[in-house]
Amino acid sequence: MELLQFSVRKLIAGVPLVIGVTLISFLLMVYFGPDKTFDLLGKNPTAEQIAEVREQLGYNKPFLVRYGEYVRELVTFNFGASESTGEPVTSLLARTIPVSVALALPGFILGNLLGVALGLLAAYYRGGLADKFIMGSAAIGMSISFLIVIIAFQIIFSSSFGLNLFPVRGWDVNSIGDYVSYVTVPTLATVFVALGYNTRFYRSVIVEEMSRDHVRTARAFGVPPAPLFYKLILKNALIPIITRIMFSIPVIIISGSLLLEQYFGIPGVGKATYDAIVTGDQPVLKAVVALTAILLVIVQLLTDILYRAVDPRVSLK
Amino acid sequence: MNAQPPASDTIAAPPERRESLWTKAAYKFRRDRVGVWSLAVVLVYMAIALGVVFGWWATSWAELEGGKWEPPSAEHWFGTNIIGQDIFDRAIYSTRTSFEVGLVVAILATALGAVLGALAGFFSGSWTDEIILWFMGVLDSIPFILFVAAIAYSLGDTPYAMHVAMISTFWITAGRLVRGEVIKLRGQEYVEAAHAIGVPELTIIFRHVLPNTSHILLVQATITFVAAIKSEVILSFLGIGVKDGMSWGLMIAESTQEVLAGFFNNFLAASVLLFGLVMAFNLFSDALQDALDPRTVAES
Amino acid sequence: MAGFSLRTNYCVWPAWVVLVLLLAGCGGGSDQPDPSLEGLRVYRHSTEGTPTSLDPVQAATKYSNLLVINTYDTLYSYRYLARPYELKPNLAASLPEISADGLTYTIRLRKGVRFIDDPAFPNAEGREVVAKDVVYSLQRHFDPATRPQGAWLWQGKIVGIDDWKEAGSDYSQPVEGLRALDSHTLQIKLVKPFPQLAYTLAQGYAAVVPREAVEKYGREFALQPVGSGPFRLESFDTARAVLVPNPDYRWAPVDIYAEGYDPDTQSFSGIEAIHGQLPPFVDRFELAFVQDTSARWNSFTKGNEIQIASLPVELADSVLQSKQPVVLQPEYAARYHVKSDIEAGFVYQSFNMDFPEFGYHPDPIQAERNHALRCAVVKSFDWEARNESFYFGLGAVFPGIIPPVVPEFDPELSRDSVTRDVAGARQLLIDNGWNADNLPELLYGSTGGVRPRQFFEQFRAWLVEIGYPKKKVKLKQFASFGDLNKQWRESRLPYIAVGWGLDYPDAENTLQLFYGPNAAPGSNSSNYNNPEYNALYEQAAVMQPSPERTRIYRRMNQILIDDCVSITGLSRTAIPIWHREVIVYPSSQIIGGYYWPYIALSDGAGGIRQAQTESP
Amino acid sequence: MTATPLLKVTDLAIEFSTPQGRVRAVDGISFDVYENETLGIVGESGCGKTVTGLSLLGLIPSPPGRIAAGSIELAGRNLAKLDEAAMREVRGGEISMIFQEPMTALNPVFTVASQMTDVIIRHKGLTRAQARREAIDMLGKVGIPAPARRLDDYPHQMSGGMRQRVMIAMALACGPKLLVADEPTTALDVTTQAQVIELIGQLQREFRMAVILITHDLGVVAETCQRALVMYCGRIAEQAQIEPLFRSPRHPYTHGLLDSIPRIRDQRLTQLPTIAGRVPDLLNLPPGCRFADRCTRAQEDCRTAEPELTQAGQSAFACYHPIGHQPAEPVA
Repeated sequence: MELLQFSVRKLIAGVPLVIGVTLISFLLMVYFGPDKTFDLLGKNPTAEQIAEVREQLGYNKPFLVRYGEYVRELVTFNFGASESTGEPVTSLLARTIPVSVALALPGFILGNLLGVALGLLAAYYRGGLADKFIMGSAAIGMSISFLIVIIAFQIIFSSSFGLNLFPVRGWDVNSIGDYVSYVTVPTLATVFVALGYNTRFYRSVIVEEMSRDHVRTARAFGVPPAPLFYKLILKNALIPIITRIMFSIPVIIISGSLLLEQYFGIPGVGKATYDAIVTGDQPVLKAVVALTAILLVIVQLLTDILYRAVDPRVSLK
Repeated sequence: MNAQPPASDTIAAPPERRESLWTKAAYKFRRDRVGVWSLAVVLVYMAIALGVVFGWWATSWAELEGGKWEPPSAEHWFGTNIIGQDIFDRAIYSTRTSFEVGLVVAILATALGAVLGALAGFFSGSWTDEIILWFMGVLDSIPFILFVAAIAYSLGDTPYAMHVAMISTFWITAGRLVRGEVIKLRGQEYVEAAHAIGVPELTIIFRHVLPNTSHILLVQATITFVAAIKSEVILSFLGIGVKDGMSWGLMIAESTQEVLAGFFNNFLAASVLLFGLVMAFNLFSDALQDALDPRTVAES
Repeated sequence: MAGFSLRTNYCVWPAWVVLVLLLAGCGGGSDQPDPSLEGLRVYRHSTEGTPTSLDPVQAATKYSNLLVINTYDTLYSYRYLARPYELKPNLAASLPEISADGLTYTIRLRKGVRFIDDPAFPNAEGREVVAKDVVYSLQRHFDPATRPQGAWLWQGKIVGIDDWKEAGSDYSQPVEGLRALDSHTLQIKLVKPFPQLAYTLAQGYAAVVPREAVEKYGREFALQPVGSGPFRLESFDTARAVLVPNPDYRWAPVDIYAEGYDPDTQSFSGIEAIHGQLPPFVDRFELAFVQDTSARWNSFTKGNEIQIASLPVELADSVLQSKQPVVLQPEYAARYHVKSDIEAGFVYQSFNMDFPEFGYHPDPIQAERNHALRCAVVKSFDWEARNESFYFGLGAVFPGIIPPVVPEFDPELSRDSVTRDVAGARQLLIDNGWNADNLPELLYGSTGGVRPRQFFEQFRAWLVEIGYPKKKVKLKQFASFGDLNKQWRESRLPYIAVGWGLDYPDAENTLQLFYGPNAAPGSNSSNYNNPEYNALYEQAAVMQPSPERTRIYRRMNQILIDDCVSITGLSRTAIPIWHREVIVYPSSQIIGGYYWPYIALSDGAGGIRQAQTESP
Repeated sequence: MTATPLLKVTDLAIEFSTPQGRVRAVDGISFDVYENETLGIVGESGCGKTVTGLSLLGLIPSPPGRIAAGSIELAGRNLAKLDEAAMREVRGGEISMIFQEPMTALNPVFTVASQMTDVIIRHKGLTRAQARREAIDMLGKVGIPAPARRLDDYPHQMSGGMRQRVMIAMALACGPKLLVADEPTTALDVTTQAQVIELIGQLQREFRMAVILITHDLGVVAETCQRALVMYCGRIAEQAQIEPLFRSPRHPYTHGLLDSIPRIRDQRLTQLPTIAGRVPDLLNLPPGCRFADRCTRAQEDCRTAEPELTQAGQSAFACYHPIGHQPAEPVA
């Protein structure tokens, strides 16, 4: 009951955020976005045809009317069909989001698991050689551009100039084997780039928690290292970790890995959204923005509930 | 490091520990070998960039000086590109672009973050704070690359679209940090004293409180600088970055079509220089952070 | 005070375990073939662009057009192997019967052609294609609700069609000039002669669609072709499309000689193997849309991915042994075939005559100076260098706007307008009082991306060499082609760099680019408006091909050259390269997309791979 | 007081390595603690008293710290030589420690029950249910009302005083021989301070254990301890029974400390005397007496050689020119 009340309150409190996100995005992407008119006209249009298309696209209506229509679409979650392809937006999202999630998830999980493991080792051997090596590598990893990593990895792993182990591009997934073969190189690239950041993050979180007074207390009462680490310290470290992971969720779902999708030709939502921005495909943009805002509110709610589960000091009131 | 708080009038002097923070930091920084070396590298890059600004070198980056894809030679150290431009000149010229992007974005984003963060922090709990927090939350919520793309496209052909896009997202971190710090500082005696004798609130904020967050701002600016340089590369690759001139991102974008043919000159020139600058700046930023962090005194 | 060690190791062993497991796991992936495709003859195609809409009325791009003409039927198509391109009947039973005045076309349809089975039809069974479908399909271009893009082809040309649109595009109302005389006879009446009409009926725009499907699927019709073409679409997204042969298509044994086979130039491809064989020769046709050149090449060279690509210009020197003719290096020749494919179209750059800085000026003296300025820019342009840098040096540079692929091309025309002359350009500027201070700012508009920027930088460097200040030559890149297109259509850029793909092999299609009434928002982005030229265009447009018409075309071409409106031009050469196991003679032109049904896979012994059910 | 001490610390030196070099935070101190006795360790912050306390439980942060020399004998066993596993048995079992900050010293995300029973189970080998009963019992002993109910509270649901009581209950749950209390009252308000001090005293008598009370508050020392060490800069400045220490301090530093305590009977509001100057940098210790620079009695000899801790009368002190006239003689 408390949880339900809390959820309702939190969702209501999310309304300003939804309004803000949709308003700003609408303004930028839709209202001031690229003009779709001339994509929909042939090589030799007449002024009349131009006027017809503009009318159809709603460019002639005032801002508030258009935003109002958007809000109505938002409430019913009915955004119509893509202006470029005619595909209903809902089916476009249903088609592309799973691909993006499937693409991003392994890298995300591996990146974080490895980050925790390396962060733990670095924290454990703090000041020692292992720490210096791990953190030095992290600094190097953080300094290499994602773009360079993608280009290099594609050549190394996928091309006939390199190991030629994986498909160069595409996403033709019918089985686990297909999935593994398509997802490996993008995952390696993601992990490579994310690892530096993750390791630093987890190391600092763990070091921070290790230096707490209550850890000293626990040691003063003879708690052995294993329960100390995996029970006492980790549970405290969960708050920043939860925050980091939860707030990555909307990004994974919505923007996916645009660069990866672009470079590896993977039909995910990141590329679909980017294409929509580039071509001014209003219905797709509206839907993606709305979805982002709603996801955010839900994620914030879930995060708070998780905080509560982990930290008794957090109240749902 | 002369970012010390400006000398203030007698009434509400900032606490003395600030002075010692900066001198201590300078002391600690000088002892950090990695930090000093990385700063040296950054300064070398900066000198290169300044040289470009003053027209001492890389002036002929746009000229067609040779044939298509000439290999490295005494005349063209990194060879030439597809239309016969000197890759070395272009890579050097791009240093300037990077610094320009990095500095503009770092300074303006940090400044914006400082001002809005200070306002929000000082008036925390009020409507001002609520609105600024809301704004931060909203901007934070839109996926970065899509947001930047949207700004870049909606500003169309403006040469500074990319800068605007980055500034409008990067200020948020600085803003949040400053807000937190100002909330802490607000409770301090010298602020209350200033209040008590009727110093106007804006004067308190900008003359007495904000300068005391300068160590945070400095570190944040270096982090933003790196982020801006790295983002420039990706945005330029996507075609929404640098509009006028040349940059490492554009060179890498150019190289994606060449590497498979074995023309690595563009790719190597740009990525090595980029890596060097980012790495040096990252290490410099770390060292700076350590030096300015009072908790790291006893650390090895 | 923070650091402490826990002295014993075992609390970090889980971290080590995670590390080791993950690193071990990373090595495990492998490339496995899809078992469900076992035994199927799969052909993997690639294009460098992604089609957006598959609705014929929106088949504006080469990529949309390719899919449309292969999933739908058009009345006419082009012979597979004939060069120059030759029209042949497709859905139509024969070439059109044209009345003596050239105004009435009677076209008889093939009997027994059926749309593919689809839920849109009663009992989900495809029905026969009839003349009314053709009428309906063309009418759709005059119905704004369908967002058509091809109306300009027939606008003002078919009797009554514009009025029909004016009256609200009511399909129940007849159009006088577009009628089904009976179930298999179509009659088109023209306002004035339009000799290119039959060509337009070979375009994807004119593909025949069933009204039931359009009405059933609404907007989604653009994703779900329901046609009577050789293929049916199995799946389609932004990364790829999968097609399978339409079993009910009128497949007939291939007669390569009837398709225009030329043993001298085409036998290398092994195309003779399909002679007399009954298509379809593949069971599954996978089409990948790969924008990125290097990704495309990587995928191509892997062996088990895409089987055809265009050779990246960057690789020409390492892959080709010779360029003229194109011959592969031995190690590539063992695996691939290659051909040189000159573009049915060309690239050119043009001044926008609307801008008084460069174009028309009320003051005749200034107008003359502008003319000199334009001519100086024309002289500064180094077509050979452009060709060498970006088109393997294989592009065909030609003066004017009549490209080599059309019959009206004049190989004898003076090449002065495409020959670089820096000294002449400088002199011209000096003679007409132009100097670094008074030269106007030149804004070069282009789309985003690397190539357009390289084009610009090269162009700027040339202008600098004739004395143009570097700062006055500026690049303005636009987010999308739509945005750039908008600038052209609204006449907002002083200088345009553009390419034109021929809709049909007739120079009329390029000459209309400078016809005054086609000015912005029309296709005449230069906003050139010369009464003499306009009159000649109007005269030639209604003429059937003849030496007289060719003479007029060439006269118009000369006018354009003399006026220095455009810096033109170059027909690019693409080099399609494909795996040897594929038997094909590809064309990457918009009018060349009819070769897909003939693609076959080699059995490695001079024959073609047969379907598994037929060969044990 | 028995003849053999419970805890015998001999020549203990604790070093920290810093980027600037090695620092001796504690430099050769020796002291004994007897059963049933309360020993105070007094000094300014940074004098090494907390580090001394931590070293008894082997809790010196390492790296950078380590025990450089000396021995810590608890009932005849040298703790400095024990390995980590054996040391864990000592911690919370034979020696317990309570800390300064009750707000942060307890783990915020676990209940008091969880934290207490874990300790009891570990050291006494009881079942969870038995441990729980034991914990309730202990909470009752430290004066927490309705202990059975409060046991399942989280630390943040308790006041600072209550938390410190919980800490004490945890510390005493396994019947340690020695309790190290590091500034147990500093973070508490005055009323609570008195209660906690009284509680420690009362429990010490009940459990007959030894207590080391580390504090900078001489008042607390006077009230609770039988004996006290005054530390300065990693060294013992003076060591004595409470009565002589307060009545006639011999070391000028002890004198200065005592002088800086406000006295209620002084009605006039005068500025309290403070000890002028700063504690010397451990990295750059002066050659002679570490207090010399701040000492009003310092003479030439004070700046050349460091004075040894010497027994004179009821006190032991390290000073060439002590207050009072007793002749100095070396400690036995």
